[in-house]
Amino acid sequence: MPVLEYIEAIRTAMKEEMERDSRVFVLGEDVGLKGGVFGATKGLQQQFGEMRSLDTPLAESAIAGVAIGAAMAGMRPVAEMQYSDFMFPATNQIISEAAKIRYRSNNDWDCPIVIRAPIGAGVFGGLYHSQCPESVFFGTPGLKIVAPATAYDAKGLLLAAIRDPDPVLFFENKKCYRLIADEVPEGEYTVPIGKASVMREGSDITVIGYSMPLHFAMQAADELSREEGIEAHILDLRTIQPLDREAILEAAARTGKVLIVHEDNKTGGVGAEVAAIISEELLFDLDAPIRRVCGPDVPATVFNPPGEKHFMLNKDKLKAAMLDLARY
Amino acid sequence: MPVLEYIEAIRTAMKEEMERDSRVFVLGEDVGLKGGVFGATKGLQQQFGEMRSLDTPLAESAIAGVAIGAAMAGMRPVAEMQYSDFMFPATNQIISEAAKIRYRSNNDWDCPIVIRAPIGAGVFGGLYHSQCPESVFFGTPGLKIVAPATAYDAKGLLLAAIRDPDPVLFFENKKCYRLIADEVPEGEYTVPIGKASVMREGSDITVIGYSMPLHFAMQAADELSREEGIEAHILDLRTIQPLDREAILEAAARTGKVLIVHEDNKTGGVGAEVAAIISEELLFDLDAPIRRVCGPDVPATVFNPPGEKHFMLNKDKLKAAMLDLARY
Amino acid sequence: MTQSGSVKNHTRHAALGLTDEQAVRMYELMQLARKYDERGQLLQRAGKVNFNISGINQEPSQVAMAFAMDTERDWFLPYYRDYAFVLSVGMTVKELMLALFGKAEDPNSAGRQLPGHFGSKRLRIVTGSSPVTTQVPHAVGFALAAKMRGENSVSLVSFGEGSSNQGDFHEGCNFAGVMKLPVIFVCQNNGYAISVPLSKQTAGRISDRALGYGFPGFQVDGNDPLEVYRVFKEAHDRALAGEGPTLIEVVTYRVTPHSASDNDLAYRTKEEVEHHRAKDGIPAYRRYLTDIGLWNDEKEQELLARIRKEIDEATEYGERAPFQSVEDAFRYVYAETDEAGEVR
Amino acid sequence: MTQSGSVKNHTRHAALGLTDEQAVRMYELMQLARKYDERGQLLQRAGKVNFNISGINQEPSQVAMAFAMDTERDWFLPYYRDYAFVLSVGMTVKELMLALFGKAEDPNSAGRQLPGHFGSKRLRIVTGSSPVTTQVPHAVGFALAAKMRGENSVSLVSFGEGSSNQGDFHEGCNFAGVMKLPVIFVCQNNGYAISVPLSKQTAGRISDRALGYGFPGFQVDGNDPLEVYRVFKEAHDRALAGEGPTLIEVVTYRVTPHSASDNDLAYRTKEEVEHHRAKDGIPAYRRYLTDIGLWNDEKEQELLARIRKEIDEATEYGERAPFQSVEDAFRYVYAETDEAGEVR
Ligand SMILES: Cc1ncc(C[n+]2csc(CCOP(=O)(O)OP(=O)(O)O)c2C)c(N)n1
Ligand SMILES: Cc1ncc(C[n+]2csc(CCOP(=O)(O)OP(=O)(O)O)c2C)c(N)n1
Ligand SMILES: [Mg+2]
Ligand SMILES: [Mg+2]
Repeated sequence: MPVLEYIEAIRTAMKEEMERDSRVFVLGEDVGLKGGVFGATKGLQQQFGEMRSLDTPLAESAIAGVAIGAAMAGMRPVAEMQYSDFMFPATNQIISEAAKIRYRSNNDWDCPIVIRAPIGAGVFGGLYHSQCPESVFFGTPGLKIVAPATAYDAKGLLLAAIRDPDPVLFFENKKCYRLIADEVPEGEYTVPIGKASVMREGSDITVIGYSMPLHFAMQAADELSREEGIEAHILDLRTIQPLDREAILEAAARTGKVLIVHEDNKTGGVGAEVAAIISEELLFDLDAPIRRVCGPDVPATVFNPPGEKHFMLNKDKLKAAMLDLARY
Repeated sequence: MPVLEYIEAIRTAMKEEMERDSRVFVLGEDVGLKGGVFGATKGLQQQFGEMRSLDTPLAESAIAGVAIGAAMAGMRPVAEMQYSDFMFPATNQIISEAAKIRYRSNNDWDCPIVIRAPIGAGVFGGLYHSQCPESVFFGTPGLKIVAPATAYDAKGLLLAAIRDPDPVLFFENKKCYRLIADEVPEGEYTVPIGKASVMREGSDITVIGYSMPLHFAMQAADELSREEGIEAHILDLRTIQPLDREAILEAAARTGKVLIVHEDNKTGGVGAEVAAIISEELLFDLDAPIRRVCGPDVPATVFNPPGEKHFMLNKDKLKAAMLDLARY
Repeated sequence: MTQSGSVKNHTRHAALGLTDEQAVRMYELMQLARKYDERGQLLQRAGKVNFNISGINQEPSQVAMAFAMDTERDWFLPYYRDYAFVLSVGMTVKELMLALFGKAEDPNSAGRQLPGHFGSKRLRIVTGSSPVTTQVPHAVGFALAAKMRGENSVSLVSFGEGSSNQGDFHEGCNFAGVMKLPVIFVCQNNGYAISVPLSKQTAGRISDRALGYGFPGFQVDGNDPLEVYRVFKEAHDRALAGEGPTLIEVVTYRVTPHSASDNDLAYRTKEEVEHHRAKDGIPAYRRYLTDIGLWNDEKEQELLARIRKEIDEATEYGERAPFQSVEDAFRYVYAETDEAGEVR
Repeated sequence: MTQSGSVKNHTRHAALGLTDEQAVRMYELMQLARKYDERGQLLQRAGKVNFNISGINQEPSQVAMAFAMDTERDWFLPYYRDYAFVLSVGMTVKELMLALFGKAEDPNSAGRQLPGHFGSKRLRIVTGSSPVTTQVPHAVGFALAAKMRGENSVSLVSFGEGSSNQGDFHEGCNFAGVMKLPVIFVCQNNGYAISVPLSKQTAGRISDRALGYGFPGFQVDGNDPLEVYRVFKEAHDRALAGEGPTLIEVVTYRVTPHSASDNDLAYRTKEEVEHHRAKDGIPAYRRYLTDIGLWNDEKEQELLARIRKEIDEATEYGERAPFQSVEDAFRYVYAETDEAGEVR
């Protein structure tokens, strides 16, 4: 199987789906000739023309709103938000409209859009090119939210998202774009929305998370296995709404010691819900308090390199937390 | 002490603070002659003139954005969002701007605004006059968020919010407006932001929540005390950001059995964070799983009366959950 | 339809290409909407329904704009006062009553949304919400889809003058302008946004905004349905000819309070309201039809009786119809799929 | 300042009320900004700094607009290409370098924000962010505060032509129009928003949008600083006279790639860029000053040497300065208060 970069997997998914289904088109700022500021849509305009790889005016509420209209009209728009930090002008269209169209019309109308947006820090982007906006949208009934950590999942989840009958927010991690590469099948396959996946089996501690930080957890787990004989069980949520409750409970029960990781600020993040689910369902199976290692509760994040590094998660931070939990 | 309705307490706070401090003004849709659609600003234009009780164009992003500018210029704006459902167009101004102005300028600039918005269902308002938007803003560093349940707290917290040097979202419950009335001192007093308060002492179960549902919990607690001898300890968070961790842990430790209540949808709500905090800090002091009784994970809520009633919390639902927990 | 009558082409409506039947039907729809709306107010005041919002005085223009549209191909994104418009594109009084009573059979939302929140795929009426102006970019999306698929379809979106000050108005208009999309943007300027008069909403003229987006904007008197028809017909022709969007500001006046709970005399005078009520477009249009021999008192009586019957029956039906079950009220947050994963 | 020189009132700048010293100072600032900016690009290419965004070619108009403002009373809300503007209202090259290197001493943000994200209460420059156009309503808020307090203060806000398509542009302009607030809205139309050319951003003319808000809009050639000064001065006078806002579209061109990471030849030709580079306003303005005897080669050499020294020193200082400590980087999410609860 060919090894693809995470961003290439995303690009491939759009390209293949646009070839397969003429209703699919991408729209956003600079997605055309430039191919997006990260290159995710590179080549699409050349292959599919200006209308199907559509450079929009600089207006996120319109990008979302026009995509919503086109989706209701039967198209399958994939809207790109240049950075997830810049999707907030579209909040009203996402929360008040996309999320509620099926519900409010009693299933008469639907809104099958995908909104792609890069999340996360690590590119010297300062306070507005580094955020994780998951918690803003998490908990809004009617939205699905995915956040792949691997190239395989990125392609499979994006295909699933485009084919999904409901609005899907697709949060891609900009640090993963070129750092993460793994085996990606050619041609179509989907990764089901709503299903977590076990990245690593282990019996000592359970790590639950999504997106980039899981790679740090995997590295830390390898080292802990080698150095300390500690075996971590690692669950990649992949979909953060709806959460895969069964998989969460199973992973937590497996070791009785749970560490939740994400880069989004700790307070009010997805991890709080994961912790709440476990403490609601599985309290007496736990052998240690549920811990969270997340982005600190400050705006993500400063431009200067030491500050950015200090904010972000990394292998060492996770390793320390995992070791600590294992020894609890 | 005079007994005031919750909405009157809010109105009084604005009026008194506008008398005291010429920098304070209110702005929003219909806040002028009409005095707001609920009447919260009634009389202010008559007393303070058109500029200090300012009818704005119908544009929430501008209401927030202009208020932010005025706040940076040294004023103390109190912006009214007609319904919290209609504050989503202002999300970008709130999350990207208000919340980050102090941080991004390294304390050179500040943004002392208050944004008032009515939350909650129960007025036959359908899907867009019934929502609780707390979870959208909760977790955004730089914002403070309060949600009073009593008239006393409403006045005291609003005065504290106006005087606070940072942006405060003030979520008032529209069902409380005229249903809730309690003793409110004349003249100035503040309720500190960030401090929860014990509404009822008890030793059997702990209920933690905020806003309207606490009144159902209080009613249920009275009945349970009378009928079953069960004594509930009830903690009103009052401020939902920053959460009063100490008070939460103390209240949880008090009984070892915790029920969290809010009307906002369960998933991703403030209650998840409360549960996560407890399960992170106090896991082994618990005698029962942490339960949450919240708005179901569907859009809040339908126009038709049986559907609305079915969605909402009430005394009976809470009583059943509290009894169940007590018997655990 | 063919034209009939001896006044052919000498009447204003014929000159615009409207048949006599159409001209009369327009009148009937105006009256139907007016009477439905008055009943809605009554029901609300009697405490039979929990919410009502009125479109009274805006019917002549709403009917006229509907008549300029193609109900087989176009897409409609009305706003909450557009009763006369939705009646004109095929919604029935019975359906409106079901919505007013919030009943399960309401095709708009099964009683989930407030009355006045229209939506019916069958009638090409796109589901709308309460936050104002969000529908503007949606209309642009429908027009974009039409252009992508090479369909001869126009989208019409309407909103109030207050709502035209939301960012989504600007972003939607500009997007449509850049791509020369077949959209008609309709601002029903009725002078107030709840309590806030036009002078506090904008210092400009709303129709002038089109210039900044590179397409034409017109102001038209909402009390003159034939003039409204003309302006919309031209906009529709331009849209179909690939010449892009048009902004039309319909000048009207809200004679009722904003909604049932509004006391409008807190912010305007009775005299002002009466002044505008006297300019009601419905009697004026009736005079027009009468003058050219298409209408008379007998027809009027017959029409009013027919309407009353229809509304009575609809009211009764709506009142008796069941609510959506509370279990069903939790459905359709997401698509329901069968075992094979297909959307049902 | 008093006017001097024999060409008094016969020169363009004197006719506009600018002294010779001011006219010369404007030139110096244009060059200072240009050279600073070129150094920024060099440092970025050399890998010494992690981000740079350029204002090259937009300096003449930025300096001119600053000269029309009152640095004691007005409020400034610039955007990320406004180096020449902020230098003209008092920021130093050293301060810009501290920001470029992201150092603790940077007065804009202590190295928290990207370079080009200006803010300094001392200089009345309001802290800005990356999401475009959010500053437009803020400027309106400053003007509102000024009006409420009876202060003779104008706020100036600038943004790109792409950014003028955000809802906040519309909402902010309309709000200011309704209340006749003293705001100058400046659209620096440089032809591109990253890769997207003007023709895909809007089909209208941006200056025409003012009409829809009830205030005047003007287009002005950004390469002609004296004409820019004239238009801004008039807008400033109008604002102070209580006549409300003005929208000014400065027509310019972005000769550099969008930012360091952008390959602009993917979407435009070298020829197009060269065509515009040839119209650079700085040499043209230098010729103007030379022709009227205010400038010569010797002064130019002396100026360039002075600027180089200033920039060299600033670079060195910026490079050596310490970063904010990681502990301090977590401060000021909220106000810090002392024991008595007073904000420190
Ligand atoms: C985003 C948003 N803000 C506020 C409201 C509350 N609201 C409902 S109707 C209305 C006034 C609308 O005025 P206008 O657009 O002129 O339409 P009209 O009702 O006059 O026909 C307001 C403020 C809303 N529905 N949506
Ligand atoms: C809300 C938002 N969306 C997207 C971006 C990413 N972005 C940064 S600059 C830019 C282009 C701005 O173009 P323009 O307004 O013309 O200004 P210019 O850079 O050309 O001076 C974009 C899309 C952003 N900063 N903010
Ligand atoms: Mg109106
Ligand atoms: Mg530009």
